[in-house]
Parts: sequence; structure tokens; C-alpha cells
Amino acid sequence: MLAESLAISAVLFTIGVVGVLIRRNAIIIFMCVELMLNAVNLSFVAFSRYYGAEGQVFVLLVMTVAAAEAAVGLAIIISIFRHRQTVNLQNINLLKG
Amino acid sequence: MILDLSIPGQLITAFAPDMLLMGGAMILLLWSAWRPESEALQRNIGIASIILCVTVGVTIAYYVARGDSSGVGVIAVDNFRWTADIVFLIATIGTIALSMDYNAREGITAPESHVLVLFATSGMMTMAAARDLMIVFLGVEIMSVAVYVLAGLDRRSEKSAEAALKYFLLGAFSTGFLLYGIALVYGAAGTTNLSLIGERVGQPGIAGSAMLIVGIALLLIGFGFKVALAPFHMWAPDVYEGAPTPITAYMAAAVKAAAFAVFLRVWLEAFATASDAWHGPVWWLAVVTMAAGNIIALAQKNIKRMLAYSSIAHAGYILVAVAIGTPAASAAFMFYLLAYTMATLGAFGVIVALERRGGGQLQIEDYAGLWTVRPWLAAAMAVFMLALLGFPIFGGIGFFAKYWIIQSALQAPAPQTLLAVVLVLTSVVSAGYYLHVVMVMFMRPRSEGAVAVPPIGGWTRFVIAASAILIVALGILPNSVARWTQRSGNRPPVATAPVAAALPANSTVR
Amino acid sequence: MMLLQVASQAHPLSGTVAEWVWLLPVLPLLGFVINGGLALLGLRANGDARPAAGRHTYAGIVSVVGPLVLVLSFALAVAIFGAMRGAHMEAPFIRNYFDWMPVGDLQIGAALQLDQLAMVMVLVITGIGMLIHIFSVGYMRDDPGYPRYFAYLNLFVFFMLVLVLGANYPVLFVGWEGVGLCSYLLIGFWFSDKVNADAGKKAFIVNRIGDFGFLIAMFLLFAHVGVLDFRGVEAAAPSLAFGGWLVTAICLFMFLGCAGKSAQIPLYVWLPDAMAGPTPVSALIHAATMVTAGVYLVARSAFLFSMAPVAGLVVALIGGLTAIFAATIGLKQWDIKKVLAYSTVSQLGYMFIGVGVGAYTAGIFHLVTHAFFKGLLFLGAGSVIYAMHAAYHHTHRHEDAQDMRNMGGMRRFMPLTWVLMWIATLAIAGIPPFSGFFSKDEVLAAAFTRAGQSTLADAYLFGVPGGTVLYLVYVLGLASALLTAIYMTRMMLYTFHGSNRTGEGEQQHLREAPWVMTGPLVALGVGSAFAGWLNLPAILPLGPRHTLDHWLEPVVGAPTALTAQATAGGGEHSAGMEITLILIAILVAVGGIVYAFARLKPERLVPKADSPEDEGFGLVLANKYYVDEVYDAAFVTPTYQLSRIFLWKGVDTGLIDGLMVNGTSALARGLGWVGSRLQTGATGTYAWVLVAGVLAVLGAVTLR
Amino acid sequence: MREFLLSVGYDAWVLPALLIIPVAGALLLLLSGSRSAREPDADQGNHSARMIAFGVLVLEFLVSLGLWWSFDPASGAWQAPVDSAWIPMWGIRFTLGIDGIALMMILLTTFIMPLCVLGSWTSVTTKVATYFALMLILTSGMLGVFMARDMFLFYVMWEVMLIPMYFIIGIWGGERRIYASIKFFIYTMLPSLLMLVAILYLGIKAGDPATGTPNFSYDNLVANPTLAPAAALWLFGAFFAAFAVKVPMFPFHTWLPDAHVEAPTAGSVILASIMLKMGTFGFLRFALPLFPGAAMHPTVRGVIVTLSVIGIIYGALVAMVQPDFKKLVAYSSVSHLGFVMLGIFALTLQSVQGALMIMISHGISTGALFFLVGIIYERRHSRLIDSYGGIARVVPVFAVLLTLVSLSSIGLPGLNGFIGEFLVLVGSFKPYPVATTLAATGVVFAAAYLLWAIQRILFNPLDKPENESIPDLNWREVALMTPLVVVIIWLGVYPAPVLRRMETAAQALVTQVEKGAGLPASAPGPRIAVRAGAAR
Repeated sequence: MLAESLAISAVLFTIGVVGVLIRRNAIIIFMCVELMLNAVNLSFVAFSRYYGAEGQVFVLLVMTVAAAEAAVGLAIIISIFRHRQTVNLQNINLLKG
Repeated sequence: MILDLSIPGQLITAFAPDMLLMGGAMILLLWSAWRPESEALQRNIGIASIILCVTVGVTIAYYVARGDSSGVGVIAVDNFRWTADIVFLIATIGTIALSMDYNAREGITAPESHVLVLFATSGMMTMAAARDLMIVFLGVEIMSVAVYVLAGLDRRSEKSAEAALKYFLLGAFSTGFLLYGIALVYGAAGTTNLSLIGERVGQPGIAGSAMLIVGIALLLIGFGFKVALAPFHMWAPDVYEGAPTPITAYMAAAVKAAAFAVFLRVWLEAFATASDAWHGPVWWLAVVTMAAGNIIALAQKNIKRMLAYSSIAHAGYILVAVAIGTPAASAAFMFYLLAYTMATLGAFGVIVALERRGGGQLQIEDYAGLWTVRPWLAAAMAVFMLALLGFPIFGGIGFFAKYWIIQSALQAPAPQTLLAVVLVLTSVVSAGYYLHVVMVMFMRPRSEGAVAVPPIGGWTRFVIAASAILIVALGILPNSVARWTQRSGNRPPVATAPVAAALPANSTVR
Repeated sequence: MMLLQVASQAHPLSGTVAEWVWLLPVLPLLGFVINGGLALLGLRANGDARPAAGRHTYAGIVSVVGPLVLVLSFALAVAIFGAMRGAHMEAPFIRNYFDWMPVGDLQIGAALQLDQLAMVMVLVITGIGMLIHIFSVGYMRDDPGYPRYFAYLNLFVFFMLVLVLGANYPVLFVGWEGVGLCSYLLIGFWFSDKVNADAGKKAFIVNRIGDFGFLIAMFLLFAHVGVLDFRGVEAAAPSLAFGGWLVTAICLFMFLGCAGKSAQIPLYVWLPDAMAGPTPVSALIHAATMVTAGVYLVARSAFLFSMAPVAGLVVALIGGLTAIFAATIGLKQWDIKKVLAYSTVSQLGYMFIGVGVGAYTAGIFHLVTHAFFKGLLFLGAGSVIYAMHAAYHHTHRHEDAQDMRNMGGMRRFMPLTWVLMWIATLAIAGIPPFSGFFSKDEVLAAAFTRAGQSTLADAYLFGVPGGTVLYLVYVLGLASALLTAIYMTRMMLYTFHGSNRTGEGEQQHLREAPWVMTGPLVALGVGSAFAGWLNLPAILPLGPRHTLDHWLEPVVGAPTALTAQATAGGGEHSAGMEITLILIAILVAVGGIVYAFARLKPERLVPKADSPEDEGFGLVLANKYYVDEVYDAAFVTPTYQLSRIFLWKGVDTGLIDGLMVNGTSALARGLGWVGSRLQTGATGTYAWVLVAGVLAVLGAVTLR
Repeated sequence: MREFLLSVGYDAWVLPALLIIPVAGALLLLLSGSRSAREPDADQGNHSARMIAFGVLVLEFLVSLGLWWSFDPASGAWQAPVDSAWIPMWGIRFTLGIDGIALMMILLTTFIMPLCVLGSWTSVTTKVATYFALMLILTSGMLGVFMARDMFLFYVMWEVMLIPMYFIIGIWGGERRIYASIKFFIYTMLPSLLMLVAILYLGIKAGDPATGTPNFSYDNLVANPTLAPAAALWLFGAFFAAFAVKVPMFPFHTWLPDAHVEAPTAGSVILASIMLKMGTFGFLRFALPLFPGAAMHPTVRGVIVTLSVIGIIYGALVAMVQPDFKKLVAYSSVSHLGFVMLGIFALTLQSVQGALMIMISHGISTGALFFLVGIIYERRHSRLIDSYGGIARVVPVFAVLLTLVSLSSIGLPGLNGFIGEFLVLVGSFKPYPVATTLAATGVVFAAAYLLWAIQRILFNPLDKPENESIPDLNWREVALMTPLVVVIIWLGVYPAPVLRRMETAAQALVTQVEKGAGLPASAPGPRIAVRAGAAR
């Protein structure tokens, strides 16, 4: 059971990573990151079956943090949208070199 | 006394300085929300923040004097933590001092900027205190979320917004790896407590298990991103350039120091016996980081960007201390953080002093002939550059910082001679860009139609002067500071079996 | 304090006037300081630093100080000579004044050594030097650099005396290089002319090549013998392997130094150019004294050369070759001083034949007589040039005052000079009873005798028996004697005989030089005529015989005997043989003069401006066998171009600095530029790089 | 004299005083400079800055001069020793002391520095106070190198020199000063840092194993060698790199021509006279005694001797073709320092003493040459040889001095240059006959390049009208050159007092290195009984 859970977790995580890599829209990338975090949560839950409640506590902690991150992140995305009228990362490259 | 963290009262005692800072920051947040935004309020909140930091610092000094320690638990009570806290607080005070002048000039009247710095600092102090991966994660996130916002503080600046976005997206992305690493280590060791992990990674069955190794590797990547190791460094130049200058100073000094502090603690407490698994990658990361940071810095024209690459290079130097992994190295590491923090703050102080509203006068060329108009400012900048370069006497304590790292590299049971040689060789490369700044200031004539240097704010002056004087003074008589930081290395190592014995042969010269 | 009594407590000269030997060089040095100071002072006093034409401000003082120090020196030398004559000393008189280079077992003192050989040289230097100083008072009278001239001349005498009085090789070397310096300064005295400056520089550099050899000889001595003072080396010399590589190498390297200083093949090239200096300088330095230093050094090192027969053969052979080689060039020169210069080179060859075959007294004897007659010849030529110059100066024509084609018939204007010059010419040609006859004969006779029986004759040079080599040397010497007679007569004929070719207007102004110049000429004339009495051969019952032989016996007697393999008196050749040799020599000399008179017609000469170029072998001779050109093409130009194009531009700027130093820096900057290009600003790229890093780390930890 | 000096406790305070006086002077200058910059009468401020700097350095010279008498030539112990803690945590001590070698180097430094102020009197007109302050700091750094007996202190002093020189070249230098200054800095810093690693390695090896505190004491390191041969070779390599660049040895010399040419006059003088000697001093003081086995390893020694000889000839040949007189002198330094290196690595008493003599006399002669170039440059603003010609008629005093100094540089016997060259060659001949013979050809080339150059400057026709009105030396310049000329002649005629003061140290070095390297003691050459002429 553990192996299957971990495998699914790894697959989900990889999907998240690939999503980050190939998508250009900031919102979608952020959603992919959330997918990665939740993939890890799955692992934590799976481990917690063996080691006790610690993993579950961690999941709750991650969810809280993710919520905070989402709040800040969306605000930042809005801020850039105000300047650029786009959230396509392809076009956001004022800073380089 | 030895605090028993399972007793709530004693846990609170152990965590009191951090909580003091958090609580104070919340009160200041309420105050800033209560009153309408104004220049005066911004300044008052700033001064109050500095007072708060000083108070926390005094508290820490009291703790140092008490000499408490703790048993197994989520919080560490040791000199390493206190020393790191002092470094964070110095950087915080410097940042807030610079911010007050900077915000006034840029028309940023939001007083919560200082409060956000305080929150980030409390996250850092949490990181330094963490002896459990859960606390590690918590601290990292408290710090990061605040710094994401700080990077985008200047809402009118497109660059600032872009910096924030990049930092946020890549930071969150790397958090994924960090978290996955934590999960796998937890899965392998069955606990998130660092001391317990440290005991268990050496046990047969766990040592060398794929899950543990991959977990360690992912943690390395996660921390590597936070401290900007090549090739996880690419966010740093853009973010450093785009963020408001005092915040850049904060990121370069404090954020890096905090990330390194927790990095080192996790590594030495939890993974010391697994050095087989990580020594090679850490060694290579150090080399690549030192090389890439220094070499790419040579091509920079914008001073903030240049210092960004320089801070990447310094991450490489500090990583050498991690790779050595002895108590002496962790003392050297702390000493280095202190020296680096002062030099960075000073250098960014000069940048703040010379920057024009809206981000003008940030090219290195704009500093041409600075010496002829502001000799002492130019001299101070020269001191900071030489300190970052690690030059004796004129670069003050910066030299001894590198010296100590090299010394501990050579003194380790398995001497890291080659790493020391790489360190000094890449330092020579760094002379190319640090001295470029000095050269431009002193040896180029003031260009025609150069903008007159305006009067420099009092807080900025204070930061610059204090950094310069401390750097030089401590560079001539470093003994007391060295002794003080040395105690941070003498933390009772929970599971530090001789790291070196198991190191690969190719990393030694003999 | 000054006179430390060291080794020779009971030396016969102790406490005599010889204790003042240090004053000999110090007097001219004092003159140098005074005159040099006046030279500088005069230039500063003149405001614009450009001395006006005419006599120098301080010419009066200089005219007194310059010669006076020499007069005093000479007087002192005579006094010391007197003391020496009465002392019957066997060992040299040595005084160590202070430690010069005391380093461990190398202890070099600033020490002077007075012995019979040094005394001869001192007398020649101060005596002839004094005459030439006096002559210069007239000759250089109107030169704006008058004090400077005397300063240099005094300095030269100082160094020359240090050279001959030094008690060890390094002190000798001080004088050796010092005279070279003065020669350099005096050749380039009129430095505003590039030719003169070039000549001075050439002299110095060519001499340095020789000095290199001298240095190596000293290094060999110190490394293998352990001392550098003459007494020490002399004591050690017999213990060296006779004819071994070491002593031969020392002697050959030392001879390289002599070849430089004394203008022998292949380093003679500087001497003819050195005629660019004022004529009295040519007389003193480039004829009478400095150029003979090489001969002196060989004689001084007789204890070494007598141990190295092969080196002796080389010295003699080089001497012979130089003698004939220079004599042939002398046949075709038009510049009166160039003729004399090549003649000097040729005569120096004789001296080396003498010292090379181990007849040290003969070599020194020729050195002394040569100093008289060649000094006279040069000063006489100087008189002529002085007159010519004055004449051209009056008519404001810029013709060559030294070219014989512009002279002719000078005896009408300068009868005294004419007579004296003829005495010198007969002396150099080897006509009895003039001095040159005796000395030259002794040299040739020595070569001939040694060819028969000596250590040299038993040695082999490149497989050729030493006897054969020495017979060849003898023949070369004889042939040179013939040529000497021819070119000297030619010079006299073209200069003094025939009709005058100077020009109508100029003839009015040609006249004999003032007494201050003719006086020294007369004195030298006497010497040229009678110096032969210094060392009359046994078969001529004209006075005390072998005076010089006996005088030098304590110094070079033993080495001479060793080389000649002489049992007591057995080394002397038979009287019949001696007379035959003398007759041959006289015949050759007379033949040369007669031939010259018969073939050369001074009446047919035309002035320089109208003269045609020489043709055929004459052209080759006139151009001195193109040796300068060959040296230039073979050594100077390649060295320069190699240094410039290959070493400087190629290796230094290109390879080391360009490729390695700046190349490294450019590489770092280039990599930095590439790195910053990778920083595209696109967050996607950063994520890709990050993941690449992740994969690399994961790969590194798992795939081990 | 000696009694008087000892009665005032001279030995106890002289070395620290020599380090402190210039720094105090520099602070005085900086503070007065920042005040006078605001005053309207800047000239007055500049003048007082010159006077202060000159006064301080003359004082420094007078203070150091006492060492000449207080020094005991017979003693092999450190003289005027000072020892106190600096950074106890890392075992770093403030330990000073001198031997005969250091004595002469210190006197050379304090002698040259006041002259440098005189030489910069009119040529430096901007930021005068800072300029002289840097020069004073530089003085302390250089003296510190010669005095240090703690490896770490030595390293710090070694690096401290770099910064003032970097600024002096970079701010007051010629057209390509920026390139030259950074090149100088990085070129010398790179190997110095490698040396730092080596110093730390040594200090840790010698340190207390219980506490881990390193021990950087020089005496201890020399007395108790503990290195494995392979490690010694690596460490020697690091020291060699640092010193060879400073010397500079072929092929590490290319920073020198640029730095020399671009530096202001005083900078060139200091570089040539003193800073180049740091390299050779480093070999004598550190590289050889610390690693005798590695340094005297036949291959290492052979390579270094070969490079030295190449340097001698190569430097001379390249000097010959330089159109720029300063560059010519720079390459001539490469050649001269080749002799020094040859002498050091031949390791006989004579060759080492000779090397020391060259170090001194090269300092004097080349310094004087640079002063003279500076003097003429101030008048005509050209360093190109071809822009002169025949000026001996216009500036006779200059001509006399240039000729004299050139002759001393050529090594004319009777002047200072000869003593060293002769001793080096005579001492090196026994161990390295072929190399020494080749090196001796440098004597010929030296004459060629310098005489040719002065011919083209001083002699030949005066064919450029702009040269006709060059003023000759003024009294300040005469006062500047006179001490140099006096020393040139003194050292050439009577070097014995100098040689005697250095002999004990040189002999100790030779013995120690021979013993450390396991070489047979260099037996004195075969003595011959009769040595009357050369007896003491």
C-alpha cells in the first residue's frame, strides 16, 4: 500500500514539475506548484500510517502555508498584471543578464 | 540550565526571544494599520522596529549569559542559535535604517514594510532555532512569504513587481523540492526531529537507503535555492536587481545567512553520519557556485546585479564550511556570516546613498570619479569591496573570514586542500569586479554632466560608517569576535561522528 | 692606518718612497675631480648651458692642473724607480689598503702591488702620459669641452695605473674596465656627431665581449684555485696540471679579454673606429697605453701562460694573423689616423707573438718602444691635422683634414714634425739603430728560436705541431714587417712629400704647431730613437746589454725559462743564427721602404674630392675586408631583429602577455559574458536550469 | 654610538617605531588633507603635505639609521626583537626582528622613501595629501615584510603593500594606468593567495594538535621541519609562485613593464628599488629555509637556475629593442633580478652575498634611473628614446648623472653594480659553470642596451628643436640625486661594511639550507698557502 501511495505521489509531483516547466501562464504555474505540494502531502499521509500522527500534522501545516502562499502569490500576480496587462511569463523579462 | 522542552513553560522560555519579536511586530502592524499612511509614520515605525530589534538583541545577550541548553525537542537552545540571531538582528537593523531613508526618497509611505522585515526576521530566528524539520519548514515559509512581499514592495516599479513574481514562483517551486525532501527523510527515518534523524541515519538499513539519499539530495536542492547555489541561483540576480535596494541588502545578508544557518544545522545534526551521500554533491556545488558566481559577476554593469552574483560566489565560499563539517568550520561559518553581513550592508548602504529616485545611478559607471566629490564615501565603498574580496587590513574582517574558512578546511581530519585552493583562485577572479568598482570610483574622472551627489540621509550615513569602522577595527583586532563566534561552533554535536573518515579520496591532497 | 703592514714586513722597499705608491693613481684622480668639477661649473656658469666658442672660462686652471698631476705622478714614479733600483727586490712590494670584497674564503683587498713589470708600465704611462697631456694643452686649446677633456684624460691615467698596480685580478679588472670607460668617453668626446658616439659605444661593447672572457677566467681561477691575487695564483700555478684543460681554459678565456682590450682578431674592429676621438687620445689610449693592457695581462699572468703551451700557441698565432691582417688593410687607408690605427693593431700583434711564445721581455720591450714611436706618430699626425684644421678653419672650407689626399708636401710647412715623423717611421719599420728595430727583432727571433726548442714546439694545436705553427708565425711576422715598412713609407710620402694638395688659400695658413705641442714631439722623438738601448742584444756591443731582461727577471724569468726549456744559458741561440735573423729583418725593412719609394708617386695624387674609387682587391682592403659589414649582418642585425620580432613582439607581448595573461583574463570575461547571456530573464528558463540541477544532483547521489 | 643607542633602549622600540611613524604620518596627512581640500588656497595645503611627508620619512630614515650601529654583525640571533600576542585564537603573533639581510633591506627602504617624496615634489599636483599618505602606508607595509618573524604577520604585510601601490599607479599613473594597476594587483595577488594557503598549512602542521591553534612562528618552523617531501614540494611551489611573480622571474614578469611604465616616478622607483626585492627576500627568508629539500631538489633547482639565466639574457635582449626608456629599465630589472635568483639558488656564500649586493645596488641604481627618467619626463613629457638626442649639450648635469647611473647599472667595476654581479657569478660558477657562463654574457648585453639608449638620448646630433630649451636639473633635483650618487660610488669602492653586516646571515642561510637539503657542505675552495695580496 505504501509503495503504491508513494508512486502516485511521485507521479503527481512529476506532473507538477513538468507543468511548471512547460506552461507559460503564471497562474497555471502556481497551480502546478500547488499540485507538487499536495503530491508531497500524499506521501506524508502514507508515511503517517507507519510512523504516527507526525505526518498528518505536517500535512495540515503544509496546507496552511500553501494557503498563505496563495494569498501572497495571487496578490503579486495581480500587481504584475496591473503593470503589464498580462501574466504570460514569456513577456515578463525586464530583468536579465 | 537544561531546559526540558516537553514542559510548556520551559518551551516558552526557550522560544521567548522569537516570540518577543513576533509579538512586537504584531503590535507595530496594528499601529501602522491604525494610522493613515505618512512619511512620519513610516519613520516612527522604523525607529520602533529598530528599538524592538535592540530589545530582542539584549534578551538574547541575557540568554547567552545564562548559558541555557536544551534536551531533545523541537527547539535548539545553543550558542549557534544565538550567534545566528545576532547576525540576523544586525542585518535587520541595518536594513530598516536604510529603508527609512530609501522609502522617504522613493515615496514609499507604507509603514508595514518595516513590520514585514520584522516578520521575516522572526522566521529566520525560528529557522536558527529549529531542531525539527517541521519547525524548519515553518521558519522557511514565514521568512519566504514575507520576503516575497518585500521584493514587490515598490508597487509603482515594474521591475519590483517582476522581481517579486519571479522570486515567488521559483521560490514556491523550490519549496516543493524542499518539502518532498523532508517527506522522504521522514519516510526513511521515521521522525522529523533532527537529533533523532541524526541517530538513525547511521543505523543499518537506513544508512544508504535510496529514500534517505534522495531525500537528502532534495533537501540540498531546497536549501541550495534559498542560499542561491549554482545552478539554483538564477532567480537571485533578477530579484536582487528588481527589489528595492534595502530589501536587496536584506536578502543578500539576512536571508542568505538564515538559510545557511538552518542548512548547516540540518546537515550537521541530522546528516553528519551520512556524509558519504552528500559530500560529493556539496563539494561540486561549492566549486561550481564559486566559479559561476565570480565569473559571471565580471560581466555585470549594474552594481546591484554585480553584488547579486558576488553574493552567489559568497554562498559558494560558505558552502565550503558546510562541506568541511567540523565544529571549527561552523564557527568559521558564523564568523564569515557576520563579516559578510557587515560588508554587504555597507555596500548596499553606499548604493542607497547614491541611488536616484526611480532607480537611477545604479550603473557602476555612474560612480566614476566619486572620490573627487565624496572621498570618504568612496573610501568606505572601497573598504566594503575589499572586505568582500577578503583583503587583509584594508578589507578588515573580510580577510579573516576567508582565512578561518581556509584554516578549518586545512585543519579538518580530512583536509579539504583542493577546495581551499579553488576558494582562493576564485577569489582572485573576484578581484576583477570588486576592484573594478574601486577603479571606477578612484581612477576615472567624474564624467561630464554627472548628477551631483545629494545629501545623504543620517540613517544611511550611520549604516555606512558603522559598517566601515567595524570592518576595519575588527580586521585589526579580530580576536574577541572570533572567540565569541567560536563558541557557536562548540555546540554539543548530537551525532557528529568523524565526518571526514568517510570522505572520498579525490577530495584530499596528499 | 693607511699603510697596513701585512705580509712583507722586511721588504726592502718598506719605509722608502715606495710607500707612497698609492699617490701615483690618486694624483690623476684628484685632477679628474678638479677638472670635472670645473667642467660642470663652467656649464652652469654659462647660463644657457651652451658654452660659447673660444676658450673655456676655466681653461687657465685646467691647463695647469691637468698636466701638473701627471708631472707629479711621473716624478713620483721616477723616485720610486730610483728606490727600486737600489733595493734588489725579489718579491713584489704589496700594500693592502682596505678590504674590498671580503666574502668568506673570497678575500679581495684593495691592494696595490709594485714590482719591476708594474714599474716599467708606470713609467711608460706617467711619462708618455705626461707628454701627451702637455701636447693636449695646445691641441685642445680652443675646444669648448676643454676641462671635460682633461678630466677624462686624468681619469684614464688613474684607471690605467690601477690596472698596472693592482695586486689581484679583480683590482686589475677595475682598471681594465675603467680605462675602457675613459676610452668610451674620449672616443665619443665630440658626441654630437653620431659617428663618434657610435664608435665609443662600439669600443665599449666589443671590449665587454672580451671582458666576459676575462671574467670567466677569474671564475675558473676562484673555483679551482681558490684565490685571485697574483701572488696566490703564482704560488698555486705550479701545482696545476701542466697543459691541462683547466690552465689552458683559464689562459684562453683571459686571452679573449686581451683580444678585446688589445684589438686582436676577432675583436679588433673597435680600434680603427676609435680614431674618432681627439688625436692625443688616440696617441695615449689607443696606441701607447690602454691597448697594450692585454700584453701586460699576459705578461703578468706569465706563470699561467707558461703552464699552457697550447694557449701560448693560440696567442702567438692570433698575434701573427692580426699583424699581417691589419698590415694589409693599412696599405689602402687614406685617413692618416686610420693608417696608424691599423698599424697599431698590427704592432699589437707583434707584442702578442712575443708574449705568446713566452718571450715576455720581448713583448714588453716592444710595448715600450711602440709607446714611444707610435705616440710620436700619432702626435705628429695630430700636429698635421691641427695645421690642416686651422687652415680649413681660416678659409671656412669643410674638407677632410685627416685625409692624406688633401695633404702632401707638408714638410715645407712643418719641417720639425717631418723629421720627427721620419724617425718614428724608421723605428716602426725596423731600421737600425732606431728603437723599433731592436724590439721587433727580439720578438721575431724569439718566435724563431722557440719554434725550434720550447714547450710550445712540443705541443699540438689542432693536430699541427707547435714548431710548425711558430715557424708560420715567424713568417707572418716577417711579412708584416715588410708591409709595415711599405705602408708607413706610403703615409710619409703622401703626407709630407710631393706637392701640396690642400688648396691655394689654405696653404697660407699651414704652419708648424706651437712649442707646447712640438716639445713633447721632440721628447718622444728622442725616445723613439734611443729606446732600443733599454735591451740591446748580446751581439751588439753598444752599451749595457739585456737591461730590461735583467730588470724583469724576478717577474717573468721563471716562466720564460720554463717555456724555453732553457738550461742555464743553453736557451740562447748561436750568434751566427742571431746575426742571420737580424740581417733578414733589416733586409725586409729596407726592401719595403725602397719598394714604396719606387712604386708610389705622391705627385700623381689628387685631392680626396676628385679621387676615383679603388678597384679589385684594393677595394676590399680599403673596406677592411668588409669585416664590419659581416659582423653587422651576422651578429648585430640578427640579434636585434630576433629580440624585437621574436622575443619582444612574439614571446613577450604575444605569447606570455597576450595569450597567457590577458588570454586568461579574456577567457574569464568571455565565460562571464556567456553566463550572463544564459540569464535570459525568462522564468521558464530558470525553472529548466533548476530542474537540470536537480537531475544532476539526483543523478550524482543515486548513480554512484 | 652603539653604547648610546643601547642606553636609550633603542633595540626595544626601534622596529615598532619604524612601523608606526609612517602610519601616524599618513593619518596626519589624511586629516589635514581633508581639511585643506576645502580651503581656497590648495597650493598651500599641497606644500604642507609635501613637507609633512618629507619630514616624516626623514625622521624614519634617521631612526632606522641607528640600526647600522646597533646591529651586531657577529651575532646570528635576531636583533631588536619584539614579540607580543596579536590574535591568540589563531596563534598569530606580532613578532619582529632583523638579521643582516633585513637590516640592509630596511635601510634601503628608509633611504629611498624620502627621496621618493623629493622626486614627486612637482610632478604630483592632484590630491597630494592622499598620495603621500599612501606612500607612507606603503612604507610601513614594506618595512613590515622585512621585519616579520611571524609567517602570518609577514603575509599580512605582504598584501598590505599592494593596495597603496595599486592606488598610486592607478590614480597618478600614465595613460594606461588602469590596465597596469589592475594587472599588477591581480598578477601578484593570485600567487600570494596560494602562498596564504601554504602558510596556513604550515601553521596548522606546526600547531598544537590538542587545541588546534596554529603556530606561525618562523623560528619554530625552521627549527622543526615536519613536512613530507611531497608536501614540501607543493608548499614550495606556492611560495615560489608568490615570490617569482614579485621578483619577477621569466616568464612571470609581464606585469612589470606595464606597472613600471605607467606608475608615476616615485611609484616606479619604489617598485624597482624595494618591491621587487620582496620577491628575492622572500626566497632567502622563507622559501629556502622552510623547504630546503624541495628548493634544492635537483630538478627544481635546475629549472629555477635555467629560468634565471633565461631571464638575464631575455630581459637584456628585450630591453635592447624597447622604444620607451622606462620599459627598457623595466626589462633590465628582469635581467638584473635574474642574477639575484641565480645567486640565491647557486647557494654559495659568495653567490648569496652577491645576490644581496645586487638587491641593494639594483635598488639604488634603478631607482636613480627612474628618477632621472622622471626628471626629463617632467620637462618634455615623453619617455620615448627617439624623442631625445644630443641633449647632453643642453642638460650636462643630467647627462653626467644618467651616464654615471647607467654605468653603475651596467656593472662597471668601481661602482656598486659590479660588486654584486661579480660575487654572484664567481660564487655560482662552481656549482653551475655553464649557466654562469651564459649568465655572464648578460654583462655584454647590458652594456649594449644601456649605452645604446643613452647614446640616443644624450649624444648624437641635437636635431629636435623642442629639446633645445630643456632646463637642466634644479637644486631640488640635485639634492635628490646626490645621495644616490654617493651611495653608488661608496658601495662600489668600499662595500666591505655592508658585506660584513650581511655575512653572518648569509652564511647561516647557506649552512642551514645545505643541512636541511642534505647537501654536502660547500667546502671552501682549495686554499693556497701564499695569500699575501689578498689577506684581510
